[in-house]
Amino acid sequence: MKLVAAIIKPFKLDEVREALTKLGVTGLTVTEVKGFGRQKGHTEIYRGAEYKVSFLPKLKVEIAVKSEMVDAVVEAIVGKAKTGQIGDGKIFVSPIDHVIRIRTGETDSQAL
Amino acid sequence: MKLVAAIIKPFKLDEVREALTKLGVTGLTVTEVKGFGRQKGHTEIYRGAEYKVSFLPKLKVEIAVKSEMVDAVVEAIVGKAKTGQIGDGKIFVSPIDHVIRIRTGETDSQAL
Amino acid sequence: MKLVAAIIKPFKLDEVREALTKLGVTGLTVTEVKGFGRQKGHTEIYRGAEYKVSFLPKLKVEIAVKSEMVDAVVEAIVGKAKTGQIGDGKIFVSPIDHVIRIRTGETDSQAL
Amino acid sequence: MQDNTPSAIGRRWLDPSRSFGLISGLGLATGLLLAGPALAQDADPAPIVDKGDVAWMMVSTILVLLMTIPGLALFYGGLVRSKNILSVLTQVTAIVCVASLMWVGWGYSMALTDGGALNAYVGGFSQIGLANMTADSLAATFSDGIFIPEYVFVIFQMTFAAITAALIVGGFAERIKFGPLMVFTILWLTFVYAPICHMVWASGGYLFELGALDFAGGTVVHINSGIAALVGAVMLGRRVGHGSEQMAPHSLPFTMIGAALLWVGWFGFNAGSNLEATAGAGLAMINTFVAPAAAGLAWQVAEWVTRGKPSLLGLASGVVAGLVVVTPMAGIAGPMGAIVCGAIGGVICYIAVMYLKNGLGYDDSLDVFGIHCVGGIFGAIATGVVVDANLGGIGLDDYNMAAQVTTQATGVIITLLWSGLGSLVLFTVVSIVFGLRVPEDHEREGLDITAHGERAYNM
Amino acid sequence: MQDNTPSAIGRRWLDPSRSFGLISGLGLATGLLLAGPALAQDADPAPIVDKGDVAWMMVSTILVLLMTIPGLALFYGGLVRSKNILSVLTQVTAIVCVASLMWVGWGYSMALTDGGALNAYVGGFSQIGLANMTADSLAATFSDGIFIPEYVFVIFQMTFAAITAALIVGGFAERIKFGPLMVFTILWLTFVYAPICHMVWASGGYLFELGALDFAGGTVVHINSGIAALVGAVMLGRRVGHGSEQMAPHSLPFTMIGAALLWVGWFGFNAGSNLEATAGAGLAMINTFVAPAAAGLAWQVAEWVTRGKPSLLGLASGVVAGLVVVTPMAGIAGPMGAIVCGAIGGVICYIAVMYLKNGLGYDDSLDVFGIHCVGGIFGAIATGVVVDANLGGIGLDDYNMAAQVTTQATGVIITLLWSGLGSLVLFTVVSIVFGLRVPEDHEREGLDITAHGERAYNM
Amino acid sequence: MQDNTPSAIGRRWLDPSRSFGLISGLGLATGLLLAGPALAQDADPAPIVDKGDVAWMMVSTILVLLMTIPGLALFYGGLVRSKNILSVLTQVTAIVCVASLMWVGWGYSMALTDGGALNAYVGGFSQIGLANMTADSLAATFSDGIFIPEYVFVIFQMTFAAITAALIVGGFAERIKFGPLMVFTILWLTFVYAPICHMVWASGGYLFELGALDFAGGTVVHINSGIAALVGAVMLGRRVGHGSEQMAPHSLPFTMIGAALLWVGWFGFNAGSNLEATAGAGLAMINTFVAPAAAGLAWQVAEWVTRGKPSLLGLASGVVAGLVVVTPMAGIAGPMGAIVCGAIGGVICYIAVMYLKNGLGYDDSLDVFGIHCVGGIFGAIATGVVVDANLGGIGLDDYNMAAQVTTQATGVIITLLWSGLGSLVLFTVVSIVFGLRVPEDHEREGLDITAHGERAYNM
Ligand SMILES: Nc1ncnc2c1ncn2[C@@H]1O[C@H](COP(=O)(O)OP(=O)(O)O)[C@@H](O)[C@H]1O
Ligand SMILES: Nc1ncnc2c1ncn2[C@@H]1O[C@H](COP(=O)(O)OP(=O)(O)O)[C@@H](O)[C@H]1O
Ligand SMILES: Nc1ncnc2c1ncn2[C@@H]1O[C@H](COP(=O)(O)OP(=O)(O)O)[C@@H](O)[C@H]1O
Repeated sequence: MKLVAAIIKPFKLDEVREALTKLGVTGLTVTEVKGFGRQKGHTEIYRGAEYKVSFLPKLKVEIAVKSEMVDAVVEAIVGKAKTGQIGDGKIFVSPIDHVIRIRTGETDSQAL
Repeated sequence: MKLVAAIIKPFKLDEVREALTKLGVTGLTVTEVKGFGRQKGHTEIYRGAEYKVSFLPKLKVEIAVKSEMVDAVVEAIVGKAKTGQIGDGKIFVSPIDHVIRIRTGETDSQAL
Repeated sequence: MKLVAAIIKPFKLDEVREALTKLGVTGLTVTEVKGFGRQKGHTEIYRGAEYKVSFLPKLKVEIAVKSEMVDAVVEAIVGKAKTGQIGDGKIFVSPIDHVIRIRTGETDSQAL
Repeated sequence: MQDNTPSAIGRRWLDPSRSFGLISGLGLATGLLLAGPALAQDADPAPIVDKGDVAWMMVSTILVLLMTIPGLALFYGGLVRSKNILSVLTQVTAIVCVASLMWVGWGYSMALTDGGALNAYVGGFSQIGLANMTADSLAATFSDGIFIPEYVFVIFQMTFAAITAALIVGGFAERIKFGPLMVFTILWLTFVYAPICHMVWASGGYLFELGALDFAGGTVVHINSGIAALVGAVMLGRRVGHGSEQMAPHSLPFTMIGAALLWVGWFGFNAGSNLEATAGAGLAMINTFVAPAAAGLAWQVAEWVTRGKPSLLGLASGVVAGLVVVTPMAGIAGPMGAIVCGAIGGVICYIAVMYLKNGLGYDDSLDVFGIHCVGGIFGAIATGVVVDANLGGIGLDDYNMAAQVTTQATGVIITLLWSGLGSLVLFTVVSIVFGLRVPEDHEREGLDITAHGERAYNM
Repeated sequence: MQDNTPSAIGRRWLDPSRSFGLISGLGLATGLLLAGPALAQDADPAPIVDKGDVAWMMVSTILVLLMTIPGLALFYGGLVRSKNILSVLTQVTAIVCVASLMWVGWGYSMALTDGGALNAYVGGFSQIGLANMTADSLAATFSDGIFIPEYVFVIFQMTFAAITAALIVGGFAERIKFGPLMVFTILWLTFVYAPICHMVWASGGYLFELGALDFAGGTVVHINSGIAALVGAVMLGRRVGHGSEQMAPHSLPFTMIGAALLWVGWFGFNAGSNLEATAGAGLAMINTFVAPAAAGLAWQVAEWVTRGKPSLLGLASGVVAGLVVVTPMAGIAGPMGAIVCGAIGGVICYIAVMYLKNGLGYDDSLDVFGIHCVGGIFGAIATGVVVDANLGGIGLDDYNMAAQVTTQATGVIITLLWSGLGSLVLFTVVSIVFGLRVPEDHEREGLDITAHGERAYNM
Repeated sequence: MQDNTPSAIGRRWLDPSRSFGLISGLGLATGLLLAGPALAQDADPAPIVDKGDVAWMMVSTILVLLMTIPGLALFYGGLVRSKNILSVLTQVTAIVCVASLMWVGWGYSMALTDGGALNAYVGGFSQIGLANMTADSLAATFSDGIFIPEYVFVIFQMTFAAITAALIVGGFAERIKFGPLMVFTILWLTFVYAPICHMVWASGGYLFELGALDFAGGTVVHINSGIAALVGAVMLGRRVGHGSEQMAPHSLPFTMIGAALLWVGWFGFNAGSNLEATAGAGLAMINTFVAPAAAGLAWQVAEWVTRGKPSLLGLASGVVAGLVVVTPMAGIAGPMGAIVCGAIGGVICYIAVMYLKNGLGYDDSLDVFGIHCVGGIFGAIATGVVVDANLGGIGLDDYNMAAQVTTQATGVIITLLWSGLGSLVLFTVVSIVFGLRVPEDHEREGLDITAHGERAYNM
């Protein structure tokens, strides 16, 4: 199994979620994060104190999926989260050994 | 070493933490996340605008442990975080190559 | 490729980011987390109700890097995030299978 | 003791010579010393200025400012997304600033002085920059021979201009350019507000002479701003993501604080419009308490019945709707009339906000039309009914319900037309010259950063 | 100039004919025109209504509303968890609405008009719906011949009823059902508040005749609501997770805003209870400033000594405790007496909140009992002491400290019993008919979503 | 009717016998009964206390408290980081408590009673604990024969002392120890505030006799606190991380609420300083409306031109700067003079905050110096200009602009020296005895937890 973690622009969440649902993904977990990258931030001035804000609000969407689903999931995310402008984000795919559903104790693919 | 990441219901945090402490876990990291899954959300209406809220507040608890501890840790979490109702959450176990303690530079199992 | 995830004290973020930028790291993702560990929390009393606060505010900094960069990155973080006092935090290094840049579809080391 | 019997009050409302007559300051400065005997021969006693009235009118003025900032600013600011709250707070506050300078500059003069040949529609320029005003200048109240300092009258009325202009921004919040909005505000106050204020409240004004009743500004403030907001909302178009993305209020506690301060301040607005600290102001206060109470509960009950849950936002919206409804009738209706109008008005505004808006598909971001215009129209017309002494109102001489309702409806229609068309023209002009709407990526990122360079919260 | 020497004020307090006597409106409407000569023969001059008093009483009324919304609502709302703030704001606001309609409907009549045979305990029904009231109806002040419009008196008293009912919700915040709470509120105002208000403040009322002193509502408002809250807290039981889970206040800045607005508004509450804009109101204001100042600092010092740190919540709680303590003595004590009572009261309430609550184990969510009831009892009794002219108070004729303290204690006990038992009965009735407590999973998820369908913050 | 012609007001300002004269209570208690005839022989009529004035002064007092809490507390609290907001709220609130007790204890006596031999510099001890004050004690207004109750005067002035001391904390927010700050506050009010208040406002005071004009406290409140804050900021040193770490305001909406309440409350401050509810108060109100409006917009325009974006914080800061500027001239300038001074003052303060502070490198956390001291100095001096009747001011007898400006500058310099040196000495003493600054790790963790044991937000 794999964990697909996508850093996306916040306003793309709903579209991404819908696309994943269509693929049969039944669950995902979202975290508010701040991203630093090529996308430029902005400068804020408060009473003469200047702050360069280089961290921009992003969402991290994590989806645990069976390995064979990874490509479809990645494709779906790319398809929906892309605006073509710098800062669209990244997807990281990493291995998971086990998944356990707390409610039932089911494991691995049954737990998804 | 493994990273055990558990998505749980927020009000279960204290119980889970205590159970883990009893097992000898000395550290963990908690993140506020929003979960989408089988558990139904609710609808909010503000002045005629209806929003389906399908993301529910959850906590992600991450614990880096020696591989031999994984089962005990998972069991402890399941034991405490379970209410038996949909939405209790999931546990993901994944591999870690290294752990480093910033303060001392100690690594791996000594860093836990 | 590897994911380096560092739990650090919040006020160290800017220094860490600068050090990483010097190493050639062009992106990273930051999450606000709460840490439980050896570092002692404090007690708060509100109108006679006493709460032990054992979770302390930390930041999680995640950087996806080529495997050969891991050591330099870890060293840079340790160098900057260290105060020498309990609670400086931990670094977790774990494997990533793939990285995809959403904007362009580039993958792996080209996506970083 | 004031001659406060119903019919006397009624008459006063219809007697042009009573309304906001001013005793010119300069003439009076010397005149007063001679006034006693001279006026005695005219059987017209020396003007009385009671410090109790002055205190009350200064308090009322302060309360109307409190309604606007922080009241209205928070009521609106809580309803937008967190990336836009500062833009709303800035807009409301800057409008207060701009409106006050404009009022002292030429607004008061155009609204509330004699307009000569055009007096039916607009005032004149005799008080540009308050040039001819001194500490001895007086403004008439509704009671014979009772006056308040004109300075106090100027500033009380100034706060009305400010809140009216500020109300409009709710229609197109989260998407308008700041600079052009300021230009629009100045134009709108000059060409829309001042004439309507004059027509309704100034002696010789067209609607005043017609006998249209508007105790505290149902037409002047609420219908006027409500229709302007709708025109703006339609002209600017819907927000990016409207209907598809989450646009839930980012801080309902702020909205509640705002609603509470609106209520608190509205006593200055309504009971202050009595211009004296008398039982009449007390009646206006009772009505300003019970009508919104009834409206807030009615809105909640309507929600409960149709949607299953009574919400805080519903309660707060209903309270504001009730305040709007009771504004034109505050010192005119009896408490029972006010309660009934409040309850009905609460339900009507609920329907406007829940169904009319969605049905027609315009994006009036903060429901200025649904609450202020719709509630204002209902209140203005209902005033013609509840003034009836048989219904507990203060009564009018030669009262005829159908006639009075017709007069009230005339006031409504003229205000809708004047403000609707005027706003259309002014928005068009500003749009052509400066543009009205921010670029889409600014809207996405939020106006706080893109227009003002700040973030609201850094937790 | 008012006869303001200590003994005169003292007498006034004990002279039933002075207190809240009303001149019936209808009679007066015509009567007044004839009154001058007629009364002159009776050596009883025409009633004087001073616009300064009217202005002050209208302001005081507005201030008491400000205390409640947004004041009390925020003070309470900041103390609950973020999932329940809207429920608290909704409850407080809706109670204001319900109470105002009830007051105009039958509350004022039952509380402050003549109750005929039952006059020692409750008023009558002559003013149901304010039916017989006009702009000429007057209410007596504490000075001979000085009156205020009855409309103003009605609405000033209305705000007292509203805040008293709203205070109660702090006892069982975060777990009560909204609808049943509204039913309870109406019943409680009718069967508990109206009689106690009548007994204490109305001419002929049992405690009034006994000579119990309560300048601005220590018994009527604070003991009354405080004991009702305790009864409710015990009957509903402790919150899920109480004692084990984190229940820290979700926004202390809101609580501080609330406390500050309570303080600001309390000047209307206390100095407004003087019913006239005189030096007596000024004295009440000074006391309302220094007593909470002393209490706030005393609470902080107590914390500092026993817990090591002076907290903002302690300061704010102490200020509110001091305001409660000074309420019954505001216009009666001298400033030094008020300071001493404030300081002692601050420490007593600190002990009640820190040790009594934990010791007995009830879950009075927001410490209504520990602050309002305990502080109210101390203040009521201390009033009997500090009224002493030798201690700087205004003095009473035939003053005897032991006797006065006994009288004060009688007032306390009767209020505790009436409100305690009355609340017990009413909670039981509502519980049987509708149920009082939300289901556990609603409590877990929070009342904002489950009861009102909204979330407070969407950042 | 008051003799309100310009020259008369001018004279009144320079006539020592008018200013804050007090009629001793004890003497009056019996004296009054005899006063009528006795004074008639002296051709000096019985003192008049108008309830309208009393109502207005009580309202003004309440408004100045509202300015401070929650106004100033929020204005400041929103600007600090979220880990320090409670410390700021606690400091401001506790200072209000401490100042009120000190004022009743000895502050009023030292500031506003006759100081005998030292009367040019400080008052005496005759009113320690308000010992000799009764409900019959009166304080003079600026009009012949018109008085207000001394109780009311005491509490109005009390709120000035409180806000002045509270303003100072902005200079060294986020790093001072709580206990020592309280000690400093008591010392500062005693040795700095009371003398300056006496010199400027009391009959016989050095600056008062010199003819320095300060209508509502430009020197006494703003220059006084502003220079003390700068001294404190420099003595405590810069915050850890200043210049390198993010220190953006954690909640600009709170800052905006605070600024709005400062504005709202400032009408009590400025128009209340007229001591009567007259047209003069109305003029002060207009000026207090338009000057900050002009200043707020001017600050924004300056930002727009130099930085590209008009910010909310700029608008709010400008409004406060304009309020500071107009304070000494509120009842003295004409509206046009006030607008011009406001606009210029807004730009001057913008420059002080943007360039002077960064240039000199001190860390005046919340810009008390840049806004209150710099704005205060400009306003004090400009008052000498805009009082000119030719510029629309109320005029002075024997007015000479250069002379008056010199007199104004003298007042400024004396205040800067007295407060600057006095604060230096007092900070040094407190620093030696108790220490002023928290340890670095407390500063890092935040004062909320380390000094008060609480967190502001638990979402
Ligand atoms: N090496 C990295 N490790 C972790 N997160 C990264 C990395 N590079 C980029 N990111 C995340 O991806 C986001 C987008 O990256 P950015 O370079 O701005 O644009 P793009 O994705 O278009 O190349 C960043 O804000 C950051 O959150
Ligand atoms: N495939 C998944 N990947 C990541 N997180 C998931 C996934 N499925 C579920 N979750 C997380 O687990 C939570 C609980 O899942 P849900 O389906 O509601 O109930 P249950 O765990 O009882 O099956 C979700 O809110 C989400 O945060
Ligand atoms: N086993 C663990 N798994 C995950 N996070 C941990 C673990 N141990 C510590 N942490 C994180 O590291 C932080 C610092 O740990 P702590 O024990 O307080 O100090 P130190 O890093 O100096 O040993 C904790 O607050 C927590 O966020």
